[in-house]
Amino acid sequence: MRENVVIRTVARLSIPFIQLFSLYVIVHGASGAGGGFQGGVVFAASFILMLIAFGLSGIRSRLGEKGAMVLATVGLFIYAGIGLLCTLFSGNYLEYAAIESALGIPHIHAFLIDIVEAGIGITVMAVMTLIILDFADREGMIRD
Amino acid sequence: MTPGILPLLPLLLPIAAAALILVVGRHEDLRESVTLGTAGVMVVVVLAMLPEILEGGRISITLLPLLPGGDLALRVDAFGMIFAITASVLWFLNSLYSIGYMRALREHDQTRFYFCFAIAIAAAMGIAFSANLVTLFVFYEILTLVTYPLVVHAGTPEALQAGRKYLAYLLGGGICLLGATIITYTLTGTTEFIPGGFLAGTGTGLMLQLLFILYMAGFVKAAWMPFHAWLPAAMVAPTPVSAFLHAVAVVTAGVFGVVRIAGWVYGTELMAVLGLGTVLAVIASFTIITASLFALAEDNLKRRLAYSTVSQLSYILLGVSMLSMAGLTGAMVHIPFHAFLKITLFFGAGAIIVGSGREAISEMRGIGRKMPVTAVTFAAAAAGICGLPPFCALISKVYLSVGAVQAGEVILLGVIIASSVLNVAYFFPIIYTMIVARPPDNRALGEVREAPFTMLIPLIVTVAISIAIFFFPALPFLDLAGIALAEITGGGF
Amino acid sequence: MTEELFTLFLSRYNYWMAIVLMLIGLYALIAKQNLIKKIIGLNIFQTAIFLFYISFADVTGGTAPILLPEGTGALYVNPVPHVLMLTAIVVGVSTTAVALSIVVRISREYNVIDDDELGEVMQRP
Amino acid sequence: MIPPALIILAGLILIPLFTGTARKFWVIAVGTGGLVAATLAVHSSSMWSVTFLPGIELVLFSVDPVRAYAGVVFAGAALMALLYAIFRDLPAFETMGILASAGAALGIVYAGDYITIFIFWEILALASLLVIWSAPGSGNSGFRYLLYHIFGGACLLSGFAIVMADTGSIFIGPIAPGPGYFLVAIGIGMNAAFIPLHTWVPDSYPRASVSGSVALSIFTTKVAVLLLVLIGGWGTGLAYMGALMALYGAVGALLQDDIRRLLSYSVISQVGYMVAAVGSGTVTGTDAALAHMANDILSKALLFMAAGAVIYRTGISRMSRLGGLSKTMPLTAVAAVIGGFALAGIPGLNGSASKGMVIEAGAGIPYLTPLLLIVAVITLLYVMRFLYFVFFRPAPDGRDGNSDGEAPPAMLAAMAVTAGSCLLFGLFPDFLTTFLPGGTSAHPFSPDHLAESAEVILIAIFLIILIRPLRSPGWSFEKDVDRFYCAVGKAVVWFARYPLDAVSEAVSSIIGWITSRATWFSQNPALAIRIEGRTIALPVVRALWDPASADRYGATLSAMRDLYSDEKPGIRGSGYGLILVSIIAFLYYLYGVLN
Amino acid sequence: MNPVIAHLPVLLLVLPIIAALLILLAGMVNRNFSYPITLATISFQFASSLIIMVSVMTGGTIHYYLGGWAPPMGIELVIDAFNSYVLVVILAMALLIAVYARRGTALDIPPEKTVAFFVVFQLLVTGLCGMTITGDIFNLYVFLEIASISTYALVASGRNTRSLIAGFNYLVLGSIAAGLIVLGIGFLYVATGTLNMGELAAMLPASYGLATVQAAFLLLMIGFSIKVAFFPLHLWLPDAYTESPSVVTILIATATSKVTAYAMIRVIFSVFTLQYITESFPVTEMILVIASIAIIAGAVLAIAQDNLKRMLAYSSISQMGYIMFAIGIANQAALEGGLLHILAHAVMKGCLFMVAGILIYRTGTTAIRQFSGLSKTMPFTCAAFVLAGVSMIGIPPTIGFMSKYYLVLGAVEAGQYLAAAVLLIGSLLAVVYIWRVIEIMYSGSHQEETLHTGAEAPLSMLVPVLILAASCLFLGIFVDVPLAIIEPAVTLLLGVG
Repeated sequence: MRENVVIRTVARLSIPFIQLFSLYVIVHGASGAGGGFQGGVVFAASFILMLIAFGLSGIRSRLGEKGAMVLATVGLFIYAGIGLLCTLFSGNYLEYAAIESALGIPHIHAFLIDIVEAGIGITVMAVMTLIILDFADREGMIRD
Repeated sequence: MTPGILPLLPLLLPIAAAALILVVGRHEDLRESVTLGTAGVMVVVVLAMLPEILEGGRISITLLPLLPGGDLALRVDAFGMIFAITASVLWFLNSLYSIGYMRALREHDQTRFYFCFAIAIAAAMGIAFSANLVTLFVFYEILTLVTYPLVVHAGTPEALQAGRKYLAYLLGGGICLLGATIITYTLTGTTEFIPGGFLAGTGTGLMLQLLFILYMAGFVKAAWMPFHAWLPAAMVAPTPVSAFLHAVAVVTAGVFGVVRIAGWVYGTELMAVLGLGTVLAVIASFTIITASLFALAEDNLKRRLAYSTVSQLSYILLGVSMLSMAGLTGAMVHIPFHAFLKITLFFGAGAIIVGSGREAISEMRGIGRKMPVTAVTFAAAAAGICGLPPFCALISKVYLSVGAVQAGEVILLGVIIASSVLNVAYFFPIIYTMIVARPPDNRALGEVREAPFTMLIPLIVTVAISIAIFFFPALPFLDLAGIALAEITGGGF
Repeated sequence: MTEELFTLFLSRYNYWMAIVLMLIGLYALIAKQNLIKKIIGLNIFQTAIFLFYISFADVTGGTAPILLPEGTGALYVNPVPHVLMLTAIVVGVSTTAVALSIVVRISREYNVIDDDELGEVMQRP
Repeated sequence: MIPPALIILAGLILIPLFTGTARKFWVIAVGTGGLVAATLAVHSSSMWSVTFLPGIELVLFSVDPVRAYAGVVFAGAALMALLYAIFRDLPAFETMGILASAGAALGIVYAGDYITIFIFWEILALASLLVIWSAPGSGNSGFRYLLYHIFGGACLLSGFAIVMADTGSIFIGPIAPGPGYFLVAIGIGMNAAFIPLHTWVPDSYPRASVSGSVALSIFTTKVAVLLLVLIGGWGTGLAYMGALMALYGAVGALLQDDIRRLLSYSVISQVGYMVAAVGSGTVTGTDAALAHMANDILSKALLFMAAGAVIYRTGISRMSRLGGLSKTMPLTAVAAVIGGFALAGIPGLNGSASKGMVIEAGAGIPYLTPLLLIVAVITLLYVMRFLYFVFFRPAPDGRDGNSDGEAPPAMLAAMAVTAGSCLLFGLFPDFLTTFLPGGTSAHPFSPDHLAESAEVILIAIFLIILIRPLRSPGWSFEKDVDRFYCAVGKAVVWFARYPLDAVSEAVSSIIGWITSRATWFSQNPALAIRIEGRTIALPVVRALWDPASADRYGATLSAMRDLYSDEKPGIRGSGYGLILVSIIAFLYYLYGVLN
Repeated sequence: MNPVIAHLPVLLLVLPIIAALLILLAGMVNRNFSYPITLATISFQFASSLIIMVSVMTGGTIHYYLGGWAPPMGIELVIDAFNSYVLVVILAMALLIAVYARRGTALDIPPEKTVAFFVVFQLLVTGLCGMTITGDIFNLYVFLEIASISTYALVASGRNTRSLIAGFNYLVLGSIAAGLIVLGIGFLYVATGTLNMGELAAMLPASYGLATVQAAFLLLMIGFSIKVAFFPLHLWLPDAYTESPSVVTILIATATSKVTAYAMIRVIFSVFTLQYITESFPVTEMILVIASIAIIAGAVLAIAQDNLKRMLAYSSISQMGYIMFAIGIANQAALEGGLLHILAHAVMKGCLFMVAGILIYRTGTTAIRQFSGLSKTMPFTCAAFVLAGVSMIGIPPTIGFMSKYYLVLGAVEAGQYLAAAVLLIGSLLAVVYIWRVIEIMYSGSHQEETLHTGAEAPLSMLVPVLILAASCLFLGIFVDVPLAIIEPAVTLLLGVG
């Protein structure tokens, strides 16, 4: 598929939009259908497309296993950190209301939710990518 | 019913000794002196409890709450004392003996041997002093378990085979005992031994009868037929172990349990009402006769002794089955009396093995010329087992006969007559072969020599004791039996 | 009688579909020798369960359970099962991932991904 | 006041310490001590009792006229036997046995209660066993002896138990008819050689050593008689048993060739007299029994001594091979004649006195007297045979007196004492009868008694002339009912050895088979089931399908069997699991529907 | 209440997850960092579980609302006597296993995989904790799947390639089970409209008659039966136990199976109630029958094996039968026995499997017949095996006996004499398969073909083994200590509804 210009072009064109959409989905999670998981998956989908178009090296140049792993952890840290933050404000785990009441900023909990969703999204994206890479990286399944 | 720490000592001492034995295992002399010392101290401790018991008192102590229906509790009463004295005294002699034996034969794994011995005697003491069925069961199982390594000590395939049989029978029995215990608990809400029994008025008659059968199955250690096969099989063990099985603890524990059940769980009245005496009598009579016949056909000395044990144990069951004063007395005192005589016989057999390496009776012609002490003591003990004077077993025989009459079961007299003839029939040929008969030729006794000193002393002592008991039977066994009987029937002999 | 059954069937067609899917998945799991196909069957099975949840969560004419600014009591579908299924999907995905990786290793070790052949390979020491 | 039994038993414990002559002296000393103690005991009224078992008072030593009398008799007899035994170095075991049986006998004599009697009874049996086994080649008969007597002892104990339970007392007294009565009768009868419990007598006595048989002939049977007397109240049945014994024993003696066997049967017959006397139940009866006991001890011991001397010198015990010893051993011959005639009841010798008393005592009981007279005739016959063949006929095949000289002095001394007392009590029976508890007196020289004896002798002579019993020494009839007992014993042993063993073997093998099958099955249950199923189905297949496929079927089956052992349930595809799941689910569903 | 303690329940779940990620990162830096973190985390979890148990015993049941949303809206963590007990048990086991794992993994796990191994290990433990303390049935399912998925991964993670197939089969069956469980939960939700266990228990009785509830019950039953390998749905178990790395085997044999059993009991008794399974839809009889079959069949199959781990696996099937047996009897004594057996079996099986692992580690074989004379070279290991085996047989005064005693007591009190007999026979069969091994271990010393002069096991493996062996004995002697928490737990279970 090396010489397949169509795919590459289409991919180069569509990938940004896919990723943008995924970001939208993630951010929209707080107040509507959507959320970190879906967004993360969509984002990972963009990487699949990238794999098809540019091959392993194409992805690796942008996001390697180690990087993905770190991302996954970071995402989870965000999630867990926010949750524990609530407990620091003497609320229960993930009890945003506690922070809200503590800091007195209205609607901050929506913001926090977005952060959490973002964390989840990052993690999902990273993990999906890891899975893809893992399976893709077998003896000559996909070559560029 | 005075509380006291004293009953705990006979349990703790051997366990501590066992630990010590493991520690000092390498140094033989140290190890064996530990064993002997503990045994001596134990005898003292047990006898120290005797006076209070003889005054009709009891010593009791509760160790820890174990299970519903039975804390781990000890209670020393007259009947338990009978067993305890027998076991402790015989353990002392047996350790002395086994030192000689094991050294003479250069046995392997002696540390393990002495270790298991110590634990086993602790378990036996626990059985003797157990205050309720659960405690009894616990120690009963422990006894089974720690005697297993002794049985398979040789480690040969046939030893292992015998060990399997041993475990199969005894653990199977233990499980029946467990079931019986639990059923008893669900029926009555307690398993505490109460003189005169506590089962009366609970459950249907049929149920109690079945329960009793379950108990009998549980006390398969009493080696009643047809569940006796483990005992002759266990003869592959070294002779001190056989002595231990047959005299000191194991089978003794079995019959002890039966008497306990009869007197302290069911109570004689209930047994009589349920007709359990008859059941027991049938079992016992069958065992006595059949086992004697087996013994008659056996040529291996130790196996013949084993069968004789089987039949002698059923004497005790027979005494229980009579449910009469004299019968129960006979049963209770026959436990120690038989123990003393039988251990002498096994000591003798072991001495013969050590001295001549022979186990088949037919090979022992004229052996007494080379090992007179062994032969004479053996002959004496054999005569004693047959119930001849001047040996203690005669007393229990008298009691059993009277008991049979008191129970109105003249037929049992027939059993006693037949069995005493059979006893003579399978014991006196041994005596003849060993002492009277001439050796087949002069070189036949070439390598035979008298057993070492440490083995002869126990022989002589046990014979002396059994003669002494004949002349002074009251102290302590008959008195203890009298107290125990007064306990369970509310009247003396 | 028959039309009662028929109406029963029609009125509950979503459940029947779920069940049919489930059975298809089971069939694949049992009958197919190819491990990958087994995994696919597993996924079908799980999907059937998702469908089942979603369908019983549905309310005819209900809208997505979103808080509109002018909070008129609109008719929602029940959101909870959707949330649950979201999680269930995650679980399914990770299960699939693990399954696939195992299969990949199997194929690396034995060069077969067929159950029966695998059995024979096993029997060989 | 020391019980004689105690002295003797104490004495025997020290036997091993002495050797050689010292031992002889010690033994004689002990015997004398016993006798002295017994004589002292006659007038003592003291009583030894110990609390043996809790609540049971055992009377070890109590004196009444009967006991005093019997005690002296047994103690004297014991001394006699010991005297006879010291002609050689005393073997430890045998001597201990003799002393022990003497002690046990004396113990029974003075015992006041059943339990003591039982204990000494068993000791007596053991002691006799010791005596018998001390002689070479006596193993089996000694063993039989013990078996009989243990049986008897057990019966005695059981009987005593019943009596004690019935009467509530352990003291000796008449026994009410019932199981107790019969058990005690069997127990005593075993020792007293009731027919048919008598077989141990001819079985064991001849096999003991010469001195041993003397001792044996004294104690066991006579003690039984004494016990019969002490218990008393037996009823006439006993009298007829006595008559039967007398007759049987006499006939048996007539048929013997071995001299000691002959004497053994004569023991049975004489004990029969005593039993008959006891059975008559009167005071005279008891007196007669006791008197005859003493006299028979004397005469029988004398005869055994003589026989022993003969055997000791010649080494032969069969009349058919003996003869003419009157020349080489005249003194022994004299002793034998005295003893024989005493036994036969020739007036002037002690036998006639007491025998007369017995016959008088038996007069009250129908048919008893004639029977006893017939027995007397037969007795005379076999005594004649004995004397003639052993001493007076010309030795067979010319071997004139095949012995090297007279009996050793110790033997002679013992025989002299015995023979002397035979004569003494024969000529002056009052010496004996004064001691009898009932005070009955014997009058052997009264006319009718003399006539009686005379006709007995005449009939005997007549018979001797008629049927010539003295012609042929040789017939020996040694079969007795004990063949039956031995057969029973052998049967028991055989049963224990073969059928019983076979049964137990079978049981264990069945158990083993079951366990092995179970283990086999558990190795791979699934495959095992398939194999079993195919095995069952195989015949059907053979029947229905064509041979080829049937063979294939069988082949697969055998193949399965072959690879069964190493075939392990390996890893299975998940499909099976799922199928199972579905099945179980369906079953659950059914269960749910059913509920 | 002290804030930290107040939040302990959630910390119990969250911190380990973070720790898992830490392990991952640290592992990326240096492989050797991963183990200490694991150990630290698990010991933290263990400590907190102890604290929780104490506070439960003193302060009663703990409720923790995630996100402050009270049920039915939000998810809640509920810790009562029952699951605090289970929590302590599994975390104690996990701790010991973690200690053991340091050397234990060396043989099975390729070095480059150790990091991943410990991550998944950590996740598994966390999932189990979550299953234990959650009060929301769907959440229970989620944690169950977390645990299961990590288990699949672990089973397949060994060098031994057979473990792959074992893992795959386990995965398929497990996922099907999970699917059934989800379905059951869905039915429950349909019937009641809530997922909180407490509320379910409160609302279900109204609709006991419904076929929906019945279907839900059956689906849950089947699902959990597969998960706990309840005969005859155990097919995945022997292979999984046999082929997977020793450490994994120990973990799933002790922790996983126990927690799934806990979940089953929890669902049966706290969601559905005693009244339901005895009256509205009497299944106890059936459970009892199947449990009895399981006890016997498992033991019989165990007798047949000559591979030690496989033998132990089948014995686990038999032993899980004991716990099911308790459910089938469903009275105070029996349930106490069952709960006690959860502890007992964890301890005994843990010890036995650890010994098996040591033997593999030293001798490289699991073939029983090759253990002859090992008692000479590794006395402590063999002694531990004997002690645990004796406890498995149920010889007093070991813990195994105590649980058996209660079970039989319960059966007899319920009048189920036959079942009691089955239980006892089961322990006889246990004698057979345990003793075979002991015999070979101790007897062989005279035949010359004793192998492996290998020395005693390394300390880090030996210590946990000895601790477990000792606790077999001491927990038995001082059985009233665990009973102190078990009794309230059982009253709780039986008291509900």
